[in-house]
Amino acid sequence: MTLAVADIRKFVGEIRPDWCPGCGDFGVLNALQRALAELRLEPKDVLIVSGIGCSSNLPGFTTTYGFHGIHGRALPVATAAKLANHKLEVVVTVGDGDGYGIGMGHFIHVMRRNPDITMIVMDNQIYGLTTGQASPTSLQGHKTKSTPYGVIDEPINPIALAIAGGATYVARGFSGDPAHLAMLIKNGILHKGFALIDVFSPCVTFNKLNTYDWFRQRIYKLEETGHDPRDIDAAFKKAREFGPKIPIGLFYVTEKPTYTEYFEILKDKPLVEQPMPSLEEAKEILEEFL
Amino acid sequence: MTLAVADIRKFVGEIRPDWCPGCGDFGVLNALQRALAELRLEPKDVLIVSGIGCSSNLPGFTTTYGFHGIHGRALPVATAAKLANHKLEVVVTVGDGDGYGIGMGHFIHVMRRNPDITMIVMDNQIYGLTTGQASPTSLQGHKTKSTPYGVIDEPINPIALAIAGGATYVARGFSGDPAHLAMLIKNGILHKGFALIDVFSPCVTFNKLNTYDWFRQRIYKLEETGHDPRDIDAAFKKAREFGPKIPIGLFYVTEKPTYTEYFEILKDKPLVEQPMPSLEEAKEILEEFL
Amino acid sequence: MNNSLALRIAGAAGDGIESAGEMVIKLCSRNGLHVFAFRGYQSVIRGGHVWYQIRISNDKLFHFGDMFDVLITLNKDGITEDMPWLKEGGIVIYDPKKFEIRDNEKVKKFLEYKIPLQEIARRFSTLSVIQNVVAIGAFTYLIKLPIEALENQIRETFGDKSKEIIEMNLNAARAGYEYAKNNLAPLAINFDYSKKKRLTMAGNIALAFGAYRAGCKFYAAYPMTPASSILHWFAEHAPKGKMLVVQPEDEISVINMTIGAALAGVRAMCGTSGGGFALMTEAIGLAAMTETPIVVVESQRGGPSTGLPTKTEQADVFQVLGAGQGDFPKVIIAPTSVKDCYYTAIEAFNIAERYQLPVIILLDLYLSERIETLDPDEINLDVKIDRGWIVKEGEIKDYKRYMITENGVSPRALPGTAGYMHVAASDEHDEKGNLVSDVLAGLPSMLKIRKAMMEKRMRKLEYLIKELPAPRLQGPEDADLTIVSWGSTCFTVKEAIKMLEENGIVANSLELKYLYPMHAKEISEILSNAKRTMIVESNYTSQVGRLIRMFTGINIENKVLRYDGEPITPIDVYERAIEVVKK
Amino acid sequence: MNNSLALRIAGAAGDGIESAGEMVIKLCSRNGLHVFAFRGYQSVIRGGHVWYQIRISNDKLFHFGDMFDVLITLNKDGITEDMPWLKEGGIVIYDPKKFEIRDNEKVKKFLEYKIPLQEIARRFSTLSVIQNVVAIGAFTYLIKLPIEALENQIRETFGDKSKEIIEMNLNAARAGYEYAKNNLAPLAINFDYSKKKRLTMAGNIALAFGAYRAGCKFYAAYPMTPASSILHWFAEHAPKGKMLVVQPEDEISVINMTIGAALAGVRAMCGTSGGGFALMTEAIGLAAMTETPIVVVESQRGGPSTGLPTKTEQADVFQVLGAGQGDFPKVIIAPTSVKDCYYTAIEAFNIAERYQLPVIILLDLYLSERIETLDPDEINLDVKIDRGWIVKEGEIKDYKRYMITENGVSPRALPGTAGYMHVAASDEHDEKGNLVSDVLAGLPSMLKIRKAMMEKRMRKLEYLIKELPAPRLQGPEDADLTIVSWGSTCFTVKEAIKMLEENGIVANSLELKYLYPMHAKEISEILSNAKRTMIVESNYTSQVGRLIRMFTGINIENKVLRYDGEPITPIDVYERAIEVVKK
Ligand SMILES: Cc1ncc(C[n+]2csc(CCOP(=O)(O)OP(=O)(O)O)c2C)c(N)n1
Ligand SMILES: Cc1ncc(C[n+]2csc(CCOP(=O)(O)OP(=O)(O)O)c2C)c(N)n1
Ligand code: SF4
Ligand code: SF4
Ligand SMILES: [Mg+2]
Ligand SMILES: [Mg+2]
Repeated sequence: MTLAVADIRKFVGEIRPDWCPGCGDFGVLNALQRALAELRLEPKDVLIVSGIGCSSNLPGFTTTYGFHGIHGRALPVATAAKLANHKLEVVVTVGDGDGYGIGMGHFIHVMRRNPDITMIVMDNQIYGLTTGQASPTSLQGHKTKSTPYGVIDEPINPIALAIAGGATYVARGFSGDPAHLAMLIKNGILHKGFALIDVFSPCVTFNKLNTYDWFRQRIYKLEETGHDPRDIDAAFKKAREFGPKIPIGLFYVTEKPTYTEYFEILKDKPLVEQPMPSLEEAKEILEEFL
Repeated sequence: MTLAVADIRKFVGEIRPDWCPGCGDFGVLNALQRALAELRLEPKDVLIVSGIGCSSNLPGFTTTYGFHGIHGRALPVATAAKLANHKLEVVVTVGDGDGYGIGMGHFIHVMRRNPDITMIVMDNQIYGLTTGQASPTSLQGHKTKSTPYGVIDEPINPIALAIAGGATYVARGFSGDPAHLAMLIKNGILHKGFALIDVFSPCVTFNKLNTYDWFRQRIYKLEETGHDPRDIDAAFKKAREFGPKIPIGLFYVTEKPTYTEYFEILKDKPLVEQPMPSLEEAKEILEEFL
Repeated sequence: MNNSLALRIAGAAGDGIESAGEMVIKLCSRNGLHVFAFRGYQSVIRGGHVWYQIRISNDKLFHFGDMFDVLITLNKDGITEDMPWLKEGGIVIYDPKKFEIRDNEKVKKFLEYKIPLQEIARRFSTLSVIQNVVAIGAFTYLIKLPIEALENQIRETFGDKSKEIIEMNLNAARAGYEYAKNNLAPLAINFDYSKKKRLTMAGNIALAFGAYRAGCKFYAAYPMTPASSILHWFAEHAPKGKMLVVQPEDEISVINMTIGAALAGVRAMCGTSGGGFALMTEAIGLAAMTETPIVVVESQRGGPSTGLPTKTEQADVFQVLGAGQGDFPKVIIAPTSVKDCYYTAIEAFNIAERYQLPVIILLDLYLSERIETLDPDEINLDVKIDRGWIVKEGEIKDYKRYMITENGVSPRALPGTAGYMHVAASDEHDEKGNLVSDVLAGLPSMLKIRKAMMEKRMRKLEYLIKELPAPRLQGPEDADLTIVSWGSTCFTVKEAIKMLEENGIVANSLELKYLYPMHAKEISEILSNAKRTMIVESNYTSQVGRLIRMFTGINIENKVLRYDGEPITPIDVYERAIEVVKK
Repeated sequence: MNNSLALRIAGAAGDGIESAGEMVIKLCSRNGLHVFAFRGYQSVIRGGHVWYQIRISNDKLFHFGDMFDVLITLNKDGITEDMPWLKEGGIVIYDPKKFEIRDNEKVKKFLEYKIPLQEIARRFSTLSVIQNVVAIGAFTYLIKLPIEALENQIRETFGDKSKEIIEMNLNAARAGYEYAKNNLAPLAINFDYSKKKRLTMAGNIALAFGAYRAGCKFYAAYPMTPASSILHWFAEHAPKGKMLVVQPEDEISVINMTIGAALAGVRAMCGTSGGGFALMTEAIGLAAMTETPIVVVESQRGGPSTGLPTKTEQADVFQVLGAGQGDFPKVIIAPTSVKDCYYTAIEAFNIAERYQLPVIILLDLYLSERIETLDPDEINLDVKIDRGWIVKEGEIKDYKRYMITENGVSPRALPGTAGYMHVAASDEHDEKGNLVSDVLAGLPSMLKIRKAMMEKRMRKLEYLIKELPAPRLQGPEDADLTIVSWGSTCFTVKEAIKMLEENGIVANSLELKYLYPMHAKEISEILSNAKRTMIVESNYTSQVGRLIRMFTGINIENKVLRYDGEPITPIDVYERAIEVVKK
């Protein structure tokens, strides 16, 4: 697709990102802006919902509508905003602590509902904004401010959990490869249903272990293997690969009705456009109390 | 194993369970009492931690130590109690709403830590105590008080999530088969690490869909097939079987260090038995501020 | 001849006491009587002892009755447990074949109306709940209603059931009626059945209906007694009312979903009880900071912690007042009656959207679940909807989401509207919504912005309080005693004041509905002028008493506090009032 | 000749301002001076403007200084942003090669001490942070310390680093020292370097150390500014201190884990800030209801919601007061100084275990992060540990976990103890711990039990308040003005009172530490006798002012409130006090 610089500019906000120079989140922001531009969306029709963390500052650096909520709660806000106005393109941008730590309950439960939203997790395996404590994806043994003798807990596996949780689009990107990432995001947005894109997005300040180089030495693209993203068992196998080789790309995709589609009254028009009840309708219900 | 009635009695409390006649939770209580008796445990050494729900009343009907906490929070309480005194045998007994709804975040995260506790979920696919709303495991289409036109959300799959989440012992029982269930619980307690036992425990009052009969028509035992519980891929396949045939038994088992084992200071003795710091030790640390 | 009567039906959980009660309520309300009803039950599904107390009258009622005149009991527990509240000389209806009342159990005088309920019921069905219908048949005779009235009621109630079921119930009812006619004397009452039908509503349902009427399009809740019936009502009425109802994984999700829906532009509400509300507190601050209008219902029950889940209490005032870190505007309203629940819901949405902040409606189990009758014209459907300042495309230049204004309210743009894109942020931000917490916090220019934004937000309450109707003293100004009450207890006080009056003591009443912001000046004036003051509330520490003192400095020294889980009764108030006045 | 001086070091986040500040602090404290230091930073990792202000004196200090005497700035922002607080005639140390100060920027008189920091630093390293060391070298000369003092300090600080690094720093320091010696005049100060070393501690760390000293064995936290440094301290010291430290998935897990650990018998604590505490409120009630002793630290920051994460505020009083539904006993203590943090931690554990309830320690960012010097003997390590009534095997017959006692405290049995098995339940229960919420709630006998249990629990506060030292007025009784302060602001008021005194105005001070339960009688007496009253707190609504009025009826009319995120300064208090006294 040819894309004029102006198209991307449309999504570049006035505020300069305040991330540390070299932070992985720059790549994610660029990839997202690019994906939105490629999809020819209008900023007014996009709502980006985030939580709290370095990564969650992202909405402030775009030109769309945004909601910068509280730590861990982006998914419920986004799910309901989508239900209330399904004409909006709703994107969630959060960190690994936000999405997989405090937000874990919502993460698992959102997948049951399959709302047509795209969740991008800037997974830097650390708590960035709080200056470097272990996160749910920190590797065992990693020495951080809160684990000076090394992390004990096994990291969670977001890809495996998403597959087990019923997500309909499960992918992983790398912010060091924004073109590939933009492709994953774009397809995630196009995907009808809940899309998870976990992104290796290095924290150059607090995570000295999982650096750009660390990833470059390990990652390979699923697209370049014979992986069939419709095969859930194959996807689950690939999801567990996290060692000398780490796959990125699309792990799993399937189709299911989206949350919006389940609600009869939304067939007609978005909830926000539905009229207030008329006097007659109200009277009819009031009769029930007689 | 021969077991005198007296052995089981040892775990039968003074308070008669207040469950509805026929409630599945009776079978779970019996199976648990039996398992504890078979393991020749002393009531004083057992701590049963629950949340809120019909099922969570269970600790009150035994003779052990118990903690009847708040809705959804049994796992953190149990994890820390075990850390503080790992001589205790810690069992968690909760409902599907408690364990997989509001408690989902803790459920996923406890598995990363692999504490040596046993979690029994009385899964009746309904909110019993609040008089019959849909639960996270209610089947799609199920008409309940909160879903008079049928459940929309896809049920969560606790077995698949536990496998993806890193649990080291993942089983499912049926309260209509207490002997089999007692065996699963006993092995779960014996298992070194976190054991999940999801139990089909019919709510005879509010769930008229998933009845004893419904289950009897569908369940079969994994032990009676060639299933290898050490094969994670096979386990994940079996976990997704939930239709005309539904497997019960041990899905998956593996070994990993338990949470307690990670802490050097617990090698010596339980935390609760460790002495207060001496004046000398405190002085040494105070020096750091000079 | 009385024109008022209190009936209690008692039995075991699972005996169908609730539906029996509902049938009596409808029978009376549809025949022009006033009803006030309340239920006692436990946090257990089967086996507890439950009761339904229904007071019936020609006149408006304010309480379900300190004591009852008639007891229908399906089991022996009704004798041992309910006897304390039977009036001296009252009537006990029971089945002598099921149990007998021993002499030592006759702790007071009462008449025994023996009916072989079981025997009669068995003629029509093996279902034990049919006994209730037999008893109601008898009761219909006793209150001098024609059997047709009950027949109609049964046809309505079982409208969607099979013909056989309807017939079975009709026959049981008729048999009960006949038995009473042949064996028992009708009650000494003088009910006027000529009035038109009245509405019956529980507080929760009136509130739900009010929210619907206000255009609420989104309701989210996680089940929790005593708020669950709001969820059930919404779930049931969602398709008809063009509303969405969701039951997410926990209360944190509930309130954040509510915020998400409101952000996108629909009127959105959620409901819970104290424990669930505790989980929502962080997001109350989020709504206030992002200036997203939401309505949150908290129906209080017996605490602390899980406490007494099926019992009433008014002890969450400080929880809702203190909900969320920091200083920010929120509104707390405690409706005072079932009717008021309806209007409060509408008002809450108007306030929430006009001032773009969270409004908390504080109920308790007693108000949520009690049933009152209303005249149909007491529920005005033609209400004012004020959605506040929502900007349309092109309406405004130089759009600033958090523009500083006189009353603190800024133009709200809904996502999807061209030209007004912005980020609604929980961090401190400038007028445009850009964060000042990040790069700028602490710099001299930003200290000013921070201050201005805090003041802008807090100004909302100053303007709002001026708009809210100030509380006024009810009753004679120079009364011997001024009784303060709030929320569910207001009606109880009304009844107590009547009792006092009948005994020559003049009391007036200050009913509080708006707890925060509070009408400090007006309340202060009223209380300063009172001869004696007394506050009535269902908690241990006199929470609203503390609140009043906090905002007025006035200590209401006399208190009627109850914290055993049962609603305060007019007698409780009456007796204490006498003491206070006489001392 | 002054014996006190305030220095501010300013620069961009990432410039190493924090470690530079720490080096100056240690340099002074280890040479016998008193230090009081505070840091300004933002919720961003790089790029914000940060500063460290360090006040140094021969005498005990109570504030980091309204204004500073010397500014070392590494970039131009230090001129534009920090100038307002430079004293008239102060000194600005900067590198003229990096930027110049234009005439129009000289908004007040000051001396320029130009040092080619960058040029000197480059002689030793390409790392820009070495400039700080050069500057500190110069500063060492300016305050008339021998270079050896700084050399020792550098060796300590970089003790675990390579020889080259140590040498590099030493050389940079010496070069800075030499440059100053050759080009600049030392400051007009008269520091006494003969005193012995002093301890330096931040409030959070003093508290953590106190908890350790009290035998805290379990600390749980989810990272949150400004509480995180407690977590870091515990994590670091866990093996040495034989403690377990966990960082679970969220604050709900944090507090429930704390309860679990306490249940099993260890002293357990958790910590967070306002947003995290909001998530803990439900479990505060759980701890109270199950009577499990826990200590919870809440360090307040700028709210509401995410607000100003790196700025200070004291606006969570009502959040902690209202935490959890229902009426139940909890304790809120706000330590008033760094030293007090140490003792408060110990006291909190003793109260928690003696009374078997949750104790909340309320800090704020200003107290959590500010650094004070203490004389080593101010930290008494030989403290009393009172674990309350924990029953040993065989000690008691007819064991009842929730036995009703005079002071409300019941015998606590730890799981694992033979003979005392029971269930600790969040539902209302009888003395044995059996639920009364289920089958029995509402029955006459159970109403009594419920009442007794409520009263038993609430009695704890009545007994506790009698044990807690009542607040006493500090200063002359007949002062013109009584200033009330609490927590972190107490020291600020001390300093303001000195300033007032110097200007002939006599003020005395009421410092509050125990917020709940409150010493209502004593406070009431003090305030009633005051000529004029004024309260000082960092929030919008005067939360503790409200609290005092709630419990005493007394309205403190004059207020110094600040809610822009910066700590209240002595000047703020002084100026308002003058107004109040003169009006
Ligand atoms: C309830 C609550 N707890 C804790 C915090 C403090 N906090 C802010 S950001 C953050 C974690 C950031 O980590 P992550 O989500 O991975 O984002 P990153 O900064 O790494 O992009 C935490 C714990 C908070 N804001 N709210
Ligand atoms: C925070 C909170 N929310 C809601 C409730 C109300 N509540 C009590 S039990 C329960 C669900 C019970 O369902 P489940 O966990 O499946 O247990 P069951 O009764 O079916 O055994 C709920 C929602 C509560 N006690 N606390
Ligand atoms: S701290 Fe880490 S995550 Fe945060 S902005 Fe800097 S590099 Fe990015
Ligand atoms: S309601 Fe259901 S789950 Fe609860 S006790 Fe009865 S049968 Fe069991
Ligand atoms: Mg992160
Ligand atoms: Mg259930």
